[in-house]
Amino acid sequence: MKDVRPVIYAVFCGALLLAPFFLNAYWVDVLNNVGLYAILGLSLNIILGHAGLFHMGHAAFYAMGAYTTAIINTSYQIPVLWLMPLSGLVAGVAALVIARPIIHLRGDYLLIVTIGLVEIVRIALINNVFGITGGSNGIFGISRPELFGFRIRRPEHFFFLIWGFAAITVFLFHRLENSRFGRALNYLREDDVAAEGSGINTAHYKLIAFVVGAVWAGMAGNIFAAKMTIIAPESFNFWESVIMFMIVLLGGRGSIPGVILGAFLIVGLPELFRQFATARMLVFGAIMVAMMIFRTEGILPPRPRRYPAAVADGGGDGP
Amino acid sequence: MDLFLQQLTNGLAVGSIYALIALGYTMVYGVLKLINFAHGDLFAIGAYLGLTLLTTFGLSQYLGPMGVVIVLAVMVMGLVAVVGAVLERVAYRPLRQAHRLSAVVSAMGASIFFQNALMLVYGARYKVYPHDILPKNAVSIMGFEIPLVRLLVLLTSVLMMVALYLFIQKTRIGTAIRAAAIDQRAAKLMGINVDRVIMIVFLIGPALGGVAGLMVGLYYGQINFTMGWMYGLKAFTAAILGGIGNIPGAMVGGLLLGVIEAMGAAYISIAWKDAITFMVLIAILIVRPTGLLGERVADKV
Amino acid sequence: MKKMSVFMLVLMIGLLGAGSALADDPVRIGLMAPLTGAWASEGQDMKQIVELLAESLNAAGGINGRKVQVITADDGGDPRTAALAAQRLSTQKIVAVIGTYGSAVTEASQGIYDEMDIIQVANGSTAIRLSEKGLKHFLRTCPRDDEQGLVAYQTLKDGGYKSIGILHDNSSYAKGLADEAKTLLDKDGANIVFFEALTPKQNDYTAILTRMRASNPDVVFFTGYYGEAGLLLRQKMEMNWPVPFIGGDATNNPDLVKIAGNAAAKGFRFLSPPVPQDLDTPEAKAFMESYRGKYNGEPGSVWAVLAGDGFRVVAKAIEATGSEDPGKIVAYLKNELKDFPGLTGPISFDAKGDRVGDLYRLYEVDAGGKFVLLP
Amino acid sequence: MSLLQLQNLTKRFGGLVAVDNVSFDVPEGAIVGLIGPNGAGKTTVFNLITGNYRPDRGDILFDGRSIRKLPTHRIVHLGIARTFQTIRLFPKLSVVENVLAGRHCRMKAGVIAAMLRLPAQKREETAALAEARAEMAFVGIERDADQVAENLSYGNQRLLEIARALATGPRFIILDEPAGGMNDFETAKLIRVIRQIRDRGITVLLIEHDMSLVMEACEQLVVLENGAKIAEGTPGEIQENERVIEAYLGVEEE
Amino acid sequence: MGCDGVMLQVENIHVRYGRVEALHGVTLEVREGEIVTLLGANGAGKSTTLNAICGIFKTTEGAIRFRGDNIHTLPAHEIVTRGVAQVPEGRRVFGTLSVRENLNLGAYTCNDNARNQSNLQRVYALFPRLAERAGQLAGTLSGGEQQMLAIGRALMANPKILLLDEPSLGLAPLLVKAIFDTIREINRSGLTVVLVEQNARAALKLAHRGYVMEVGRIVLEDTADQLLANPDVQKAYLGGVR
Repeated sequence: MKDVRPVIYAVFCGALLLAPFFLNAYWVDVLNNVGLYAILGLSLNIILGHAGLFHMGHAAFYAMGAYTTAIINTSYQIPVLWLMPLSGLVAGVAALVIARPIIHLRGDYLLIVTIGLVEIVRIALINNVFGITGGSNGIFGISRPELFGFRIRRPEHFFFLIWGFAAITVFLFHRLENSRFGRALNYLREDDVAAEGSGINTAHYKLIAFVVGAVWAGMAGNIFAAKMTIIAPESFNFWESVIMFMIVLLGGRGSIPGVILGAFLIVGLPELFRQFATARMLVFGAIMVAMMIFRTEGILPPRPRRYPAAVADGGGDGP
Repeated sequence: MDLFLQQLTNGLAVGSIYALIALGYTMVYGVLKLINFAHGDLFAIGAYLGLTLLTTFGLSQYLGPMGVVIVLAVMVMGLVAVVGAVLERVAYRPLRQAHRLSAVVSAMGASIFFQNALMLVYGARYKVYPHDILPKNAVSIMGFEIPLVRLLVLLTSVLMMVALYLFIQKTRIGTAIRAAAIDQRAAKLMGINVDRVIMIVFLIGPALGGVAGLMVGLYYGQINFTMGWMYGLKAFTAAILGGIGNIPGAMVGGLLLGVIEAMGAAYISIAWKDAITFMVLIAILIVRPTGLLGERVADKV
Repeated sequence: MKKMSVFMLVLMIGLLGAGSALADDPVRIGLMAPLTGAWASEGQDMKQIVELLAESLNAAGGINGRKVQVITADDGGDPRTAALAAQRLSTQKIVAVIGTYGSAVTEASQGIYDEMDIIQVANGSTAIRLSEKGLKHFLRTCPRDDEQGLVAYQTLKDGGYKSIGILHDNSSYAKGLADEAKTLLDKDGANIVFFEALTPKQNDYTAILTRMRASNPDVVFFTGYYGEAGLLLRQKMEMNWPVPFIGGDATNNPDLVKIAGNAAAKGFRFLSPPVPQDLDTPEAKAFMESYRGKYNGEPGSVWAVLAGDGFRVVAKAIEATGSEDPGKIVAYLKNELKDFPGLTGPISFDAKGDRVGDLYRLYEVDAGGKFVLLP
Repeated sequence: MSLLQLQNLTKRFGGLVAVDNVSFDVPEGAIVGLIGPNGAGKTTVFNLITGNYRPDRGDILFDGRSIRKLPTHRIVHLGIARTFQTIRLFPKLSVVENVLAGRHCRMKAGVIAAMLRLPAQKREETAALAEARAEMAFVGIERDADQVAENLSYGNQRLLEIARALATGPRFIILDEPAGGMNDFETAKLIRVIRQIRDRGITVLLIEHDMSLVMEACEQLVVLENGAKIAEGTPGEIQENERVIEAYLGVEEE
Repeated sequence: MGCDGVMLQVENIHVRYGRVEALHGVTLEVREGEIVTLLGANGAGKSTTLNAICGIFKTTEGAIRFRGDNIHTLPAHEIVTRGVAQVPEGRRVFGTLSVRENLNLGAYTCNDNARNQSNLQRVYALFPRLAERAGQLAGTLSGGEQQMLAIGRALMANPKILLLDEPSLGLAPLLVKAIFDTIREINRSGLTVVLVEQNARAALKLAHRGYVMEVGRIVLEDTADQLLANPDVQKAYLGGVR
């Protein structure tokens, strides 16, 4: 059987690129949401898919990024997109501090602690912690982003911003996966005793996985804040974390195409089911169960990395 | 001191309900290593079914308050147990050989399904239990008053837990459940039908969750279709706190969680109550990574 | 692969469905409401009421002979979904949109409608700032938090309470109201012994009540929603704590009494715009009659009724201006519409699009569990 | 000169003394066998050396330096590699990736270098891959490079574990029952591999039940029973040792 | 076939784990009253064969007949009910249950209280240590005691055939001797035994007949004495010592 995947990916990318010229603002915005969650899913995939850490609190880092952007933009009028690195940094540093004491927890214990984390963050935001989060009102009046003097306001504009960032994410994360770092995460996921015994500092890599995932979630938070212009604690509740978790697992742990497909399914399907009105989430729930039963390892599980056949020069591998 | 004792009873009442639900999580986890995310929704189903049975059969016309409660409890337990067993058969059994996380997604899907099914069947508004089922008076114990109903809730849950504990510890099937939780293959070699054991676990856990739902309905009066998430999350927290897979742990974890919540609200901050609870949980897990009564499993190399 | 193609097929059908059905005959009015999620009960009420009104309007010949079509979108009660719903509605050639419930949710959609020149009439979004942004096409049929805060302050002051406890639920709305009232009371030097937030949707509030009781207030002002209020009243009675409770307008829902029980609810007072049940205007009576006829019950909340009022003023403005031009309609609503007979009393709007007039009444629950309008 | 020195090592698990005051030296460049009945504490000694367990008493010197308190990955970095008694590969990953795991600790590229695929990172990857392939060829499994590890035969899985350990660039390698599950042919090959490892200048310490392998490959033996050392010497000496025969080799009853 | 007191007949069975086939056609038989040993290196498929007989692994081809009935289609718990008990490799006692509870679980398929009681007494007589430690958690027992418990637990099922998987693993030589003596004793009392052992010499001394497995196949079959004398077996499994 010939490998048809590259063809499918190319067709998909082409269709996606053309989509905003054919779809109305609503469907473009649906795609924007899909893109945003694809970025979030990819960032969680590093932690959950590659390192195998049961992390169900990713919305906490997403929130930190969004709030960093919102607070600084509204208080100092610094252009939104300039704040993207800072948002990532804040979330990353927070991850570093928070994850260190809990990283040794196993499986479900880590799961509940990360759920706790996202609840603590949300409650702190609601209670207007340090007097800067605006409490349950959230923060409003975040300015629209500008890129090279162009003001991004319409869904079609955001489409290119979000999917552009998603493309960069895919590009970088694909390289990351196929590197020493990506392999190290897989080793510790498969067997952390053996990984440690092979000379891999497992605690360090778990932590770094958390940090990389958090940095990206923070940057996604920046885009979210820019897109919504208002953010409120309820946008970062436990359910958001669950959505990201499901995206990774449904699509396929550790698989970039899988995660993107997962984002399409988890975020996109409920929109398709709008004709079911109030029953749409019911249908969605049932479909999730069915999909898991038919594809137990996720819909597009990762494929093994390939390495150049013989001892040849020119390392790495093509995408 | 008075305030402290008062808050202690407040906490124990809430905690006993968490504990009942937590038992379902922990039993399923014990045997299948699966977090049944739909368990909270089974609890909500119990609450709704209780209301339906109560209003359609007009039980209170024929029976005294205790009679109503008992008949209702038996019926709700039976029905929710069936729902639980069907859930296992449809959503979990096909995934038994798969990675644990795959079953988690299935569980989340089931949870979404149940929650929205409740909304579609019963509507999105709060549903309210009739007020005249249980006596409203309070009893005075050691100088302060405790509503009778709360005592009843506490008592019933403790009774259920003791019954479950005895069932698990003393009966043949209970021992089989424990055996299957420790080592399924060895259990099979003992002639235990592990599929049947799992089915039983999926009958008992949801039955207890269902009866907890009924109790919430009877005690607090108000139920809504999203209640499963909140209670489910709390009960799961309780199960982890006690050490997941461990039945006494779930009971201790549930009661303790209730007390922590009440004390957090009483002495620190009401608004931060849930955050405080989670902070305490994290602190406990940092010190005892497998929960209060969980076994410390040394890594065999 | 097979599953993929099924998926693609579903996607196609969805896209086609979204693109088609654009026949341009009826007047199209949007409704954005939380049909799922935590506030689904409000949203479903809103949908019922607006659809009922549209039906009777169409039965009576529509607007200037044209039928009205209501296009509903679910905002799920959360800002992100709301932004999507707004995008979706803005592609449906609607003149105006009614909704929604929740200030943060409304806010997430405001900019989108404004950019698309679609009139938005919010029904349950009371945050002050929503109408302070200078948006041209934004109006609301509900009063603002500051107005209610003022009424609450008056009521508490008139009651002559020496020590006051304030409890909210940390929702944007309840916190806003609690803050408004507290600011005014503080200015007056009132003794606020308790100002805290509970966590909504948790059935047991005994810990909070126990703690409040220890601070010994003469009255408790609860700004949260009826579900929690009912439980608080019920559990307060179980504790034998006789302190009077006063609620904000979010407690105006008959389910409150159902939850608390008549005995516990008796004597509870709350502030609210009047619901049609309590008005003897012909509009209110007619509405109640048709509502009971169709849904066999009473509307749950005043917010849903306010959505109905939103629909009615928009229909009125389209009829009066004979145009679908948003500028003309908004101008009519803000300048010419005076004391329009709404289901919740007379309706007029100020230049910001806020509803004017002192709308708030004080209600008390009687022994039979009925809401009685106090003079 | 002794590369590894165990000094009065003691390890308890609850009430059980798993390793009881054990001392012995491993000279650089030797092949040393650690034998004894099941449950004698051999694997525990290995786990103490590699930092999987912490000794209750005693010290471990590697190249004169105490490694008692170091975490496992640091010990690997210093040059001690190991295999496991119950094979612990990364079963779902390919053979070459398994070997690359060993190479990991000799590489430097971080997250950013990997994302940007800097020239230094590329060179490093290429070199690591070459090293990995060399180690696979060394143990003779290069043809299975792209197989998933769990699909290898039992014997080849053992060899793969050895290749992974060698890829860490060790000075000292610990093999825990390397011949377990191997047939004669494979065992013979293994003996050759072990000798070649030594010929590369790597010191070998191994646990093995297959006496033919032990007697053939090892230059020195240490015998444990019930956690304590009962004998030490050349294979010839051990075979004559009454105590060892009684405790471990078994008395023929014919 | 099926006559001459053949109790267990395994005919050309294949077993796969996922994509890998672990057994490629194993055929063997066990006659009533025999001790049959199954020898071979790690991974040769000995344990897999036992687990296939017990229904833990399903066969993809071939048949297993126990006292004339096909059992390879039955679920594991049914096979136990028919009288096939296994002492699994690594003992697999229920560590957090007491010794007594472990023994009771052994009798799970048998509802006859009186018989269970007499079986219990028999087990206690065989292993007095278990009686002394009846209330103790099984996980706290020493390796040898756990092995006794695992055997005792299997005997509680009132089996007609006992499958033992590496009962000497991890045991000190003296204990190994005791366990082997017990196996002999059990066999003399009329129970048929299949023994998988790494300690080939000891196993062959105990057994009547033996099979040698290599990578999922039976490669040799003979009486124990013949196998013991066979130089190939000597070299492969009895070690180079002496």
